[in-house]
Amino acid sequence: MTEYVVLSSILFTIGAVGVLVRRNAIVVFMCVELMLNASNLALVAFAKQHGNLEGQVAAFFVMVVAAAEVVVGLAIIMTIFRSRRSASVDDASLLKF
Amino acid sequence: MDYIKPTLEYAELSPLFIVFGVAIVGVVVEAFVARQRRHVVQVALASAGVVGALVATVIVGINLDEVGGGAGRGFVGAEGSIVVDGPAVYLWGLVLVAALAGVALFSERRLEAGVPAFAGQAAALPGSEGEREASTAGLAHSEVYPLVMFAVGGMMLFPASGDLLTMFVALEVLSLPLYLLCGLARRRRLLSQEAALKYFLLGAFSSGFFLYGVALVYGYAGSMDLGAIHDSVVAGTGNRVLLLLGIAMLSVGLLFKVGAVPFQAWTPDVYQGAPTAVTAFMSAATKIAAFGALLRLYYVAFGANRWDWQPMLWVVAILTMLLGAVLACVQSDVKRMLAYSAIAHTGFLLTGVLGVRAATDLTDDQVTSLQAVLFYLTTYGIASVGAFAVVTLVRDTNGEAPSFSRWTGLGKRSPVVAGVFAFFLLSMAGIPLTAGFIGKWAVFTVAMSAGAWPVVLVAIAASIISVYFYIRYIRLMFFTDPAPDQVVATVGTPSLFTSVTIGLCALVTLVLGIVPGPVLELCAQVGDFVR
Amino acid sequence: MLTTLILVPLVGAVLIAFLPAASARSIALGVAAGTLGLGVATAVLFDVGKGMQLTEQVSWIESFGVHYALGVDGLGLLMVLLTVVITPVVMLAGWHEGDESPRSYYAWMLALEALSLAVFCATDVFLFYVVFEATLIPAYFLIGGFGKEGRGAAAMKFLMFQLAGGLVLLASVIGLYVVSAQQGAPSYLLSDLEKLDISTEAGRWLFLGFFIAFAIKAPLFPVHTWLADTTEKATPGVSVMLVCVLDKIGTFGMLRFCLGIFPEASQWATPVVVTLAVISIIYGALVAIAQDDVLRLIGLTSLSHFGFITLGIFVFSTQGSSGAILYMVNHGIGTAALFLVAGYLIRRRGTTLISQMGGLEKATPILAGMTLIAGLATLGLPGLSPFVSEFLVLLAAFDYAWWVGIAAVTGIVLAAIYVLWMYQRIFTGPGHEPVVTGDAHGHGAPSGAGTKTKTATRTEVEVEVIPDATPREILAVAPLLVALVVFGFFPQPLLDISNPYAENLLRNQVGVQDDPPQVGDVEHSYASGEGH
Amino acid sequence: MQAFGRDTWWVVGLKVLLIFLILVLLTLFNIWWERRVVARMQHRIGPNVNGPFGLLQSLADGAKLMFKEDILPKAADKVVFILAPILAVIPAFVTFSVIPFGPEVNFFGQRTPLQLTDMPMAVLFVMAIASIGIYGIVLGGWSSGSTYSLLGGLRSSAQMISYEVAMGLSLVSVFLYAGSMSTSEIVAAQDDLWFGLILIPSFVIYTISMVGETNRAPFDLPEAEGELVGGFHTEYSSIKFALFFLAEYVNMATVSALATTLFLGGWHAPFWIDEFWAGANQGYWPVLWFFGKVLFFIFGFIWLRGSLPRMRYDQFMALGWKILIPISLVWTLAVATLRVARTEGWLEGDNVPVVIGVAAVLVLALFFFGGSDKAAAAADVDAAARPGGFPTPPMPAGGAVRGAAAPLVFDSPARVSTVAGEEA
Amino acid sequence: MDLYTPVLVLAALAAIFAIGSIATSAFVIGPRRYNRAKLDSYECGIEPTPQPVGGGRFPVKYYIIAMLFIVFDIEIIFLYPWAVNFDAMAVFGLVEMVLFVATVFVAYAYVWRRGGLDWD
Repeated sequence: MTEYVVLSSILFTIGAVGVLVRRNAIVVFMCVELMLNASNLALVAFAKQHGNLEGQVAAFFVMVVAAAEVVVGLAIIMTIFRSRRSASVDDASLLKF
Repeated sequence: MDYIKPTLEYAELSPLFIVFGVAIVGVVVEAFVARQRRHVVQVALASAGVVGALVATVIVGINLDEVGGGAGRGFVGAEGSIVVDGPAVYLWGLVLVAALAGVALFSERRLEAGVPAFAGQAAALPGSEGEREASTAGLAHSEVYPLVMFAVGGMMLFPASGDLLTMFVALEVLSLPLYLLCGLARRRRLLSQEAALKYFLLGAFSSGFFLYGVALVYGYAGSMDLGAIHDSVVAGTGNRVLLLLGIAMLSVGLLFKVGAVPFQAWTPDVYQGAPTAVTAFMSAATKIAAFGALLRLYYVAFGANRWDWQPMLWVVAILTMLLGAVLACVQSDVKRMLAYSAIAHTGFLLTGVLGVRAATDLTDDQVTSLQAVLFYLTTYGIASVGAFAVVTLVRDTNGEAPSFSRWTGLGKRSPVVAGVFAFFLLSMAGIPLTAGFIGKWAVFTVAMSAGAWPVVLVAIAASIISVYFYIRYIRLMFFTDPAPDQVVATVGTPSLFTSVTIGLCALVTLVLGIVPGPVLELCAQVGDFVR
Repeated sequence: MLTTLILVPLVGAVLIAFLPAASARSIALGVAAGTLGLGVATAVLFDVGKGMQLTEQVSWIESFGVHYALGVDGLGLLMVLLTVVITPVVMLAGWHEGDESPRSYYAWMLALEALSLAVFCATDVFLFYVVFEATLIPAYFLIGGFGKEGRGAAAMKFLMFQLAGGLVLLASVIGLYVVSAQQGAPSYLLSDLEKLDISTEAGRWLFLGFFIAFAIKAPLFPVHTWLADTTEKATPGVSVMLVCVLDKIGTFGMLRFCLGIFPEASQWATPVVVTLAVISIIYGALVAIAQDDVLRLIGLTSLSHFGFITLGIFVFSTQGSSGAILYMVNHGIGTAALFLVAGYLIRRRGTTLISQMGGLEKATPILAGMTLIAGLATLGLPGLSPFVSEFLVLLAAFDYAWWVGIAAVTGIVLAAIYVLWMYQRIFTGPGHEPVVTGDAHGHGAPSGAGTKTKTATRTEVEVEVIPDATPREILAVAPLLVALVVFGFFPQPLLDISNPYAENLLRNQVGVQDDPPQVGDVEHSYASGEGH
Repeated sequence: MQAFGRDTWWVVGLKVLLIFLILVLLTLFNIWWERRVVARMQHRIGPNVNGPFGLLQSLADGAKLMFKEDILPKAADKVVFILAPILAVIPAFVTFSVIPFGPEVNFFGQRTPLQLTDMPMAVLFVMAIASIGIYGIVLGGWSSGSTYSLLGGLRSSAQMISYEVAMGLSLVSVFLYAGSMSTSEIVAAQDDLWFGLILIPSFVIYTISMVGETNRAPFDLPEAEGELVGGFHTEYSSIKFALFFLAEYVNMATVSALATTLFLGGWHAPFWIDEFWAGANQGYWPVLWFFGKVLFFIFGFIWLRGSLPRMRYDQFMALGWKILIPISLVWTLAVATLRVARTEGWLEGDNVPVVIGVAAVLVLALFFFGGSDKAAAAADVDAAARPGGFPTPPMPAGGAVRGAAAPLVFDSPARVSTVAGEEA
Repeated sequence: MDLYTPVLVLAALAAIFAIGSIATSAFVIGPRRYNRAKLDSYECGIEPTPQPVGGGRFPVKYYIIAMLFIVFDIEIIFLYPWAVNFDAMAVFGLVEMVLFVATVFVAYAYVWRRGGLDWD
């Protein structure tokens, strides 16, 4: 079991780091999805470990949520992209302190 | 396979059903009603739905029966995934009130000369031909009403969720529509889109953390049910590392939603970029919902190992208050200022959350932390809705004029609006005879009773600082005369809904400041969370 | 009774806010007069020598154990009387102060009066705190809305100081809640809190909170800096309300709460407090001497006076306390008179700078006379009421420690200097042209103008130009002056009101046993010409 | 189910090998058969040189392709370009691992089902793997670095996912009846009545969407020579091209086998033969029935190709999204309702009229729903909310019949008017 | 033996076949006579239009189709277990699924009306 958890944590870390270091909104977004899927892996692994289905059901719902997030996220990023001709989060800098 | 038929308490969950139902009907309306009539239909539908849900909530709240020897009222429904208890119902009421105000503000069409404050066609490029056509045709996205209803549904589900999965789903259901709403401003579209992007990316990021926290806690407890988690925490079985990491990650998700340091970065940008009506709605409603969930999570699931997370909250609360207050002093944009003050208020609320104590070392007629936080949420929510609503009125040639200099001498030009705004600011500053004062009083009291006096002292320091930037605006509006060549904003004439909203907010703030007794009693009556 | 007393001006304020501006002043005067009447009635209903009276008590917020509880004792009554007297006088005297926007001016004035009355009547700490903070709002708008250039900043400074104090107080009040909650049902009633037994540790912390707040309110040495600026920028009338009514809340609070609830802690803190008091006395006086702005000067004199009052309070003798209470009244009357008269002069000269005035004696004998009386009162000339209180405080001070007494006396000497010198600079000596034939107060007085006209030789004509006090002005200030003289010779009635309170306070709370001061002591001092 | 996962290693190895061989041979045979049948339909003869009846023709073609030059266009993304055909082939084969060829038989002394393996969600597994195959096509099209390939790949992926939805929805009612998603159990559930007979709509929808899923005529838009040359494999040559070809035909076989399994009773003997000959469903006979049914479907494919013109892309998408999906959704719910009605006994006696009434109302409502849709869709052409779209002339009243087809019917005034309307 | 091992074996066989055949034809038996024209991408003989890096951008239309596909695929994902378990849930299951499908249908109708399904 632990291997899966470790793997999921690694994936999660990759995703988190990716969000922090990558600049392209789409890539950042994909990293977020990676985090979600890492969580899914952990959920399923724990479900197996505890021998109940909650984790797997959760994974289902997470997929749904992830899908919804994809839709919304792509929509937003596309709009920005079309109005900026660039998907870099660095260019999104009108709002500053 | 042995299979138990699940059951749903349709009657008790009716508020949720009404809200979601109205949202879906709203989508149908979008699909099949002619464009000219959509706006009216949607407004009517949404407000009717909210009011209906409010009525249902009240009925449900009245009929809640006591459990655990009067410790709490309510029950765990929907196969354990939704908890309908006192606090939940109270928060439903709050969210719905905020939603009502939100719908009222959304429906504003008079300030923009007949069109709402939402983009004519979000997909058209800013400054492009398509956009011009859309705005000349008087188009507007009336989808905002279904969206806001979905968000409201999520916000009601969030604090009422009985297991982590429901909580996560609710979190997303409330977030996603907000992301979109933020991007729909008619004016300053690039700002608005950018706000949406930032909100979305950071929000998704934090929800990823939340989810992983869910996974870890599930790994620790072997169940997502908050009650079960509490039991296994008490039992102390399982791998504590998982538990602690899980708590930390869940906290990341929730603290992001409430906009606490160090996850506050999105707040000012989003508050500034989003259409002000949306800002008004979400500044109040999101905080209410998120704090409801925060309280449930910490009190119900992790109440037993308070000592693990309380130190963390101490630090977070202190940082939040100080940073919010200090940065608010240097803002030159009223929406940003309000955003940072919102951060500071988050800190104060967290101070109240810190005040949680075991029921044993609590004499019965004492203020409980839950009560204090609920009351504070009430007062802050109303004041903030009102304040942002006023911001929508102050305009110059190109739409709203949130920049500091524009507000110079507003008190001379339109004393009433300026006075109301000043009143809201005073309430946020916690000056006596306003609701904000009682709220501050309550949270400070519980925190100090719980022995968190250092936090309270910092909180008081923060309030002194925050008084400064609130008063700064009052002084600007009343005692400063604009330079002869200076461009200043004027107050547009709002529609009836908007003005009524503002008026009611002001009235409630005043009344709660003078006779807070009843509401405080209500907050006490709702009792504790039900496991 | 007390509720009506508070409500009348409050309702008046609301009315004015909504009625046409033209009628504002008259309504305000009427309301203020009515309040005065009610105040007198209160005094009549009050029977001397009994404790808290005319009490009202309604439960307000159960969950905090907060009540809406009112009541007056000797101290409270005197303060109430002071307030109800001063307010109409100020309105009468500062006739044109609110001309810019009469409605807000008079509305805020009445609101201020109402809230101050509430403060003096409150017998529930929470209620006290609420109104205590609430007074700041009208005060802020009065300072920031009227007066001369830079008032905005001054108002800001004032508010920040006060709120800082207020929030520190908040901490202590919450602390009180915690303590009382630990000992059963939480309650904020003064009567309950006095019975509370607070651990030394906690007591001292809470006391600190209260004391700092009150020290800021009644400016005491380190935290007085807002005072001078405020009084300088604000109109004389507003300054009167601030210094003579609002600031009394500080000393009032020290008596009622610091001594009342934390006697042990108060005694523990005495040395420091007394030192601060002494410093304020001397420092205030010295700085006052150096001032050229008359309003600023008067403001700083009050710093010195508040030093006296605090001193009287914290030497823990009935003499001292009673003297201090008396002092609060007298200082109220005297300083008010001084401010208002100064206001008249400023309106005439169009400047607040002493160096711009001078030689007014011949032109305005009546004004000169009034100034003289008020000034002499301020420096505590025997035969004027402040002397009595000052003297009592001095006696108490000498009993406490000789060096304190000496310091206090020095303060009086300095007082003599600044009063007389001011009088001399304003009324005697060469005069100057009127810089502005003043209409609206304040906004004139370009500071450069003074230096420009300094060398101008005085001519009869110009001095003739300056009119003497109008009947209205005389009518306004007269009562104060009369009171100064009357109470100077017959202080007994005041003492009768203040003594029982002081005795009771010291005996029951602090546990000091001594006999209250009688007029006898003072007579004796007249005979032996002791003092000055 | 418990029969599976207990084979010894050599049995598994043998089964794997057999499936592989069967698929390859089946492909070769199908190609030959298709060419023959189409030729016959077009009054030609078709391949008849190599081997008896030209049976070895496709083998020869394969061999020829092996010896052709293997070109890597320089615009191509090398790695992906090579990876794509592999990615297309593997899933095609793998999907067959859960197809039941027959019952438990004596397999060289071992009792084992004629099926490589099975799992509780076998059908889901099939669809999952099949959709991996789509990657092969998309990546192939994208990596070629040619506009034709790109568009072809996009098109094929778009149409595959569009029809995968319809396909998936049509399967729901099958699971509803079978109460399981394991292929063997579904087959077992059909031994008295084939789902193809009781769930005709599902069957029809599945058959349509399986044609779309495999990019076969009349839905072979990805390789519409007229517009896209070779579609996604324009740039592919030699064996890579052959692999794509192989994958396509294997997919054909797969979807046919799945159709057989889900709707035509799998390996059960057709026409109730087993009623009078019990042996028909034992031993290796079922394999015969199974392949008979599969080949029937394959023939269907060929027949369609031989007889139907290619659809226009928008019609094709409209068919998928606006007709198949709603119908299958409604049908699914209807099936569920009926099933509940039977178990709950709503259909007894006096309830029947009520039920019929409700059904009628529902149908009518649905009718109006759809009607309002079309009317509005026509009215909504101004469509403010149509991002990125560019204006297109409205469809002529004659629907698909336009342009060159119209003059054929000038005797009918109505048509003439529509034509005029079109030119206007 | 696990249920999935045979699948892997089959996959491995297929992979070996595919890779092997590619390798043989490319490096062993296939001729290699390159020239520039051969390596150009085929555009009916005209000079190939230069490709933007990464294959350029896809029309928005495809994104919409992809999103719709996601939505409906998710729906299917929920329909399958429901169908398998249907008999156990009976009426409750039916009601819930009707609600669910109706919800999805609303979104579907919205997309339809907004031209999301028209391929222009």
